[in-house]
Amino acid sequence: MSARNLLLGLLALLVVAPALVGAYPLAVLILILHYAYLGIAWNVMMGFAGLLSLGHTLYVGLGAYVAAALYASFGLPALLGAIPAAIVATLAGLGIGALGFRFRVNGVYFALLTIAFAEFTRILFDHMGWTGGSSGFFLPVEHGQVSPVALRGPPILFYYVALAMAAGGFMLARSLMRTRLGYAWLAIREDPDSAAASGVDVFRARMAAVAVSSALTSLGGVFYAFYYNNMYPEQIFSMARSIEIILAPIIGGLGTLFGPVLGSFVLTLLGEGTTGLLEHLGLAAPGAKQVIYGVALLVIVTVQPAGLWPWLAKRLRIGRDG
Amino acid sequence: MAEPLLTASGLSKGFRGLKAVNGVSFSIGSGDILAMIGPNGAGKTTCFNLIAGAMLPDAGEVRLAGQPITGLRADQVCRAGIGRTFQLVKPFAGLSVLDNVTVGALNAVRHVAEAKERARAVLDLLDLGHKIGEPASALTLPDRKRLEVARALATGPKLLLLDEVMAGLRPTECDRLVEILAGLNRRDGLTILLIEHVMRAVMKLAQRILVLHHGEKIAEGVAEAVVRDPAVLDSYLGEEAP
Amino acid sequence: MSLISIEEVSVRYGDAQALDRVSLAVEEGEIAALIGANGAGKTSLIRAVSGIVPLAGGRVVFRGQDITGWPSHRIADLGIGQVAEGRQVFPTLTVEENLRMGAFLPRARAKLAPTLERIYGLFPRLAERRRQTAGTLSGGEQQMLAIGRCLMGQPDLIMFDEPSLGLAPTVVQEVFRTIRRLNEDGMTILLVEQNVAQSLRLAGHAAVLEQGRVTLTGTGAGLLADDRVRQAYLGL
Amino acid sequence: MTYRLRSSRRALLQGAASAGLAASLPFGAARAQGPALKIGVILPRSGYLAQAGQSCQRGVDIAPQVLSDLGHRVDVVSVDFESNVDLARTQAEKLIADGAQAIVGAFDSGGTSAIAQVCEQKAVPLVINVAAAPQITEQGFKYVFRNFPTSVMLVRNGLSLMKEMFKATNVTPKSGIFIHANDTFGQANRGAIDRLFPTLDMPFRLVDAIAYDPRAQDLSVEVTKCKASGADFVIVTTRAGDAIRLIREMVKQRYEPKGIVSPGSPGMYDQEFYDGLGGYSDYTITNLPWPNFNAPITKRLGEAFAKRFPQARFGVDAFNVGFTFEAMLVAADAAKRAGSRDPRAIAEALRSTDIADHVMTGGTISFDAKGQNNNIASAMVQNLKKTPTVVLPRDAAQAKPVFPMPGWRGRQA
Amino acid sequence: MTVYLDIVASGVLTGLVYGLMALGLSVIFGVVRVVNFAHGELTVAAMYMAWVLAGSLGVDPILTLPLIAAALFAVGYALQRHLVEPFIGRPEHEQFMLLLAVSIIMLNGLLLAFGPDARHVPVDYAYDSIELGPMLLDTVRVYAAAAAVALALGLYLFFRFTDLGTAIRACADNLLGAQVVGLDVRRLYALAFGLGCALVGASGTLMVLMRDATPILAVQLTLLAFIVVIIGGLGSMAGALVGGVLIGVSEALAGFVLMPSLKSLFSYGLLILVLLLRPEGLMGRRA
Repeated sequence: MSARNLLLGLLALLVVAPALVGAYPLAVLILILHYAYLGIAWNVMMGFAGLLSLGHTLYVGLGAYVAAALYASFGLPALLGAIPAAIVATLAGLGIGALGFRFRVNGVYFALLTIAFAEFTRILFDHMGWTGGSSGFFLPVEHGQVSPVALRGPPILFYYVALAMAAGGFMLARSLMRTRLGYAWLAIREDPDSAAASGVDVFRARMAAVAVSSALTSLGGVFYAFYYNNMYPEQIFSMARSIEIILAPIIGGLGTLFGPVLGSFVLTLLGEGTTGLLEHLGLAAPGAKQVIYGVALLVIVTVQPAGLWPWLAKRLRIGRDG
Repeated sequence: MAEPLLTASGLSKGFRGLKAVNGVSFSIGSGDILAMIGPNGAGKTTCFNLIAGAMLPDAGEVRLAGQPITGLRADQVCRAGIGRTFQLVKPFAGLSVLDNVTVGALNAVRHVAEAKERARAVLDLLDLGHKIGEPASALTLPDRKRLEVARALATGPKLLLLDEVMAGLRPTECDRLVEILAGLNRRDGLTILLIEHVMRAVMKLAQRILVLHHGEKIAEGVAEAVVRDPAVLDSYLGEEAP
Repeated sequence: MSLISIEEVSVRYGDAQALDRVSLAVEEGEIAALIGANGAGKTSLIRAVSGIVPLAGGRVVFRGQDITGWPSHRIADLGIGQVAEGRQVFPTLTVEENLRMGAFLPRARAKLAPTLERIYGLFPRLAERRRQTAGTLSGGEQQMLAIGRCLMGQPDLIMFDEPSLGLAPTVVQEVFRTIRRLNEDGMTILLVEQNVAQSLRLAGHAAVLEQGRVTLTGTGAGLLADDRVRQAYLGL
Repeated sequence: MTYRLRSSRRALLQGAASAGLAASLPFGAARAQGPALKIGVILPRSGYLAQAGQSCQRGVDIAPQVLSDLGHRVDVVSVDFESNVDLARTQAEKLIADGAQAIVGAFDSGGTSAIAQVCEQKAVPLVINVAAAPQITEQGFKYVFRNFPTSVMLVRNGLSLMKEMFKATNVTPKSGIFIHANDTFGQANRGAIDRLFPTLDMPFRLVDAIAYDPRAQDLSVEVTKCKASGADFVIVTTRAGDAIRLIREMVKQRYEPKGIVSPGSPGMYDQEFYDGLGGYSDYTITNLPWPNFNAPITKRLGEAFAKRFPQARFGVDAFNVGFTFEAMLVAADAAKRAGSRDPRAIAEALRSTDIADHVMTGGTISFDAKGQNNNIASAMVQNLKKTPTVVLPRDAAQAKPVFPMPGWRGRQA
Repeated sequence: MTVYLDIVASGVLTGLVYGLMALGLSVIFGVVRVVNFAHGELTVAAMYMAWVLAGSLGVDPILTLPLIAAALFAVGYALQRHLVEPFIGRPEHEQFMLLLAVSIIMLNGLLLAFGPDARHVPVDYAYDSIELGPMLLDTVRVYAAAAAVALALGLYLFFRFTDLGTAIRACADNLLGAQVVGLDVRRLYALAFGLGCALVGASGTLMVLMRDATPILAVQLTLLAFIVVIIGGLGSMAGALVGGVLIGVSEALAGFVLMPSLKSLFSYGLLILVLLLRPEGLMGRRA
């Protein structure tokens, strides 16, 4: 099987899915696609350029708040609001990147820097009056309005938007991998010194990775804002959410294109499945699901640290393109 | 006489009090091959790092074709026309052999497709053409050494810095690499500066030899003369001075 | 019977072969030298013998006991000491703490105090600097410390890995004098060096290591006169 | 302590069992007529809101029996959203997909708002049990009904009850300080206080307002700040854990204001508060809607509660249990009047809700155009002998208000 | 003015307990070079142990401290030996994922076992204060801080004057050097991990006097420990205490002078500044 056929088959299946499944599975699918998209966006930084960010909710939150505020205040449709949202998030990312890279903050320290900025921003938003502070920001609900441009409408609309974002993100990541920049990223990930010796401007390539990743992530935030219609700093900027974003690509396979998608499917289905199973068994005690989640993660990290996709790809005989 | 391609003057670098390189000056004419020899810890690799922009010299200056390159970053030095290999090989382990060299080739050409073509050609030249699909991590040490040379070569350098690329190669492999490098030098006028312990390669390739000992230049000249220099023998073989 | 005999030892790092069926024996009381260029596999051999890197093949026998696959701390406790390449002192520990660590082994603990005095006698510079951290010592002093620390472990065999590396010529002379003195006091020594002439002059037996294989063996004096050695090192 | 651990776990198991029991009840066993209304209940039974969520769940567990006595047949499916808004949304989707005809929930404003989106899209009515953020009924939903005061209503009633108390006891503080958790509810209260305080002609000065991180485990600086302000009256908005820490710090720092009053926040009437503070919990005051214990329906609810949860105190859980029960009652009542199990029809019927006999004090339950019930009254509830006791208004009072409160000295934990 | 004295004193006392907790993280990182992301979960586990022991035996947590420290030592030793050891030398993100998995399992295991409610350990002196001149000091905090200082001092003496302590430092200093002299590095690593966890156990026991035990506290404590050790210097023992006091005092002052809810904004601000300007921390060594 080739990667292209697998991709087209999956895409076709997802396109017709709403006709086949009910409302609840559709909601789960939206969640899967949303996290797959965020995973793809995060993977650009970690998987491609080797930069571990544990504060990606910063960009989700900024994107969500900017687009939502512009819509609530000026009626700017989501599609247009996404542009300033991405700009703000990108600037934030570039700021953190510039500071981190110029001051040579590497590895775990860089990861902590990203957490620090995300937490810093969360507390700032908790105190920002015009976005509702910690009491949250709410979007008005219009009835009967169906507009893909304004991101208003029934779940099926959001489903296709999420699908388009995941597919678009996938294609973008795939084509970026085949550019000069993509090669520069991979080189830096593997060995920054060798990359520099081969003529790669490490600083600029890293900044480009942060820019692309933060811009893409912020669009996920825009989607979040309009899908849920409400956001709280505590929740949208939370550290737990950052962790949730990175689980799918790591479990699926860092630096691979399919990894985040596969990881998101596996994790979400595992999560929903165990919730259902435990409820069925009458064991739905708080925490039980997450313990299983943690054990799954532990098993994958110890047994298959490169992730599920490289393992699966080998079995399906799919080449590097995945 | 034409201006030398590379001029290093008064290069110095210390680490925590230890003078690794101390006032070293030399130059390489365009199209020349210069070998840098000396015992372990003599400061050869530090010299390379100073030239290639991996480290900043405490004092001294490096010029490439008359232009000062001191203080440039490693990638800027590479773009200025100096390709290098690392003594402890640093391939992009997770990438394929072809992709490793493509990264280097992208320094010379704009488009990825062209770069891949170029990388293939370079890999063929270094007898790695049959391994382009393998991940670099699966290569043997001699193959990794050649991969490093290929990657540096693919950047399209005017000057190639080779840091002990012959170590670990079998005599026949060593001769083959010498042949390839000599060919590049002859045909394309590639200038080469090499650090090397394998004397059979040094004597075949280098027109001139420069000897470092304790961070200082102790001899420089035509290969045959240098290896008979008593100071060199002393430093190198550890003979006591006569 | 040899004190230690290294039989057909191979070492691999991933796919790379660092040592290929190397055999070498050191007799009790002698200095054996192993010479070779950078990357020839000298350090790999020492680390393989001391259990720091695993063997891919072959075996190591010490005093008739097969110690292949033993963990490094048990091998050290058997009496195989080493002075590693680059000294490997503990930079934030004081000189005395460094020395005490050499005697952490069960075999050495009881004799800690007298040995410490003996080493301070051997290297008065260390006695002067016993409260100083090792990171502040000069290269030569660190080498003395490394040797002293090794002696604290009451070894029967000391493996020296490039003890002359990066040292000033006068210090190099001192190191070689120390090695000779230790040997004269009865210590068995395996010396791994690039400093060909000095090593061969000291050594009873010697071998040349090239690309992970032993290519020449003989007496020290024999090899010193051997044109092939000169060729390998100077292309003469 | 160990006992409480066991009891909460048992409550969970019983909750699960009761849901199953209700579902499997044979048709003829119920007194009510027609097919059962399928109500989906979403509560934060775990996570940081678990205390309150489990308290509400006790109301859910006894509701089917009590409603059945009233002639309503309901079939309850309960789910936990783990205090996680994302999960609230998917759980709502799941409940509706499984055939829930009305949704009840969700104690927390964030979760409630997320559920409201789903209900709106699916045209299934949501009856809110507890959630005060004003925005929820300002977003333009048509399927959302709130039988709970907004924070503005809570604070307005709370402040006027304070005035009433000053009058009744003839003691008026000179200056007050407001200290609140910086979360959704805390900020909503802050907004309401900022807006209402100047307009209500309060007899004391508000010298400062202090916000603290709701996750903060250490409130010593906060109390030092209160003490340093010189205020002799403290208004608080808390949750259970921080209320305990706040009082504990006041005792340690020997800060003794005339009164500690919450204008409608949880915390100071939770069982956890009494367990954690013992005697120090007494005399603190919460102004909030409270059950009318004289109403027959409240009595019946209390009996069912005592039977089902012999170890818990109805007097403590009454607020959460009362509002949760009422939300289910409102849904069942609408379904009965609609004569249909169609969610749209139920929503239509909800708009004309008019229930006079209910649990909480205040007028009849009815909803305005935005789906808000504006007829909910507040009572002043003071902790006396570790029991929440209504002290105002006078007609509902079980005891007289104690103000100023006695000092800390001589009390026991 | 006395109010500032009170604030600073309270900050110092709290900071010392923070410091002790962070010390555990620092010891593990300093020796094993693994960042223990399950730090907060271990601390909370210790808090629950103290709560259970106090409830069943009715003993003051300070008295059960050695028991809990020993239990966590065993946990840490086993954790290093069986889970972490194979990950030494693997990429940072893999180590991170491993410990993240451990933390998820532990956090939710605690939730399963103890439920989400906050558990308080009642002690006789819970409501007492000590008058010291014009200052009013919280008795609980004074005891906890004193215990923290005593433990830190004990740790210092252990590392400075015992051969085992020196050997652990030697491993941290130069791993190859340690192997060369024949130290049993794997055992020493496990000892160091166990020791770090024992400190976590001790600090958790003291923490339960000041904080109620609840699973969600874990994430906060992990982040807090990170802030403290990064500011003080990851791997530096004095740095952990200094960082703890610094954070304790600056949070108290920021809370008093500005707004309590902004407290952690200052901690994170401080963290960012230190990461940028002195990434090795105030007391750390330059790499």
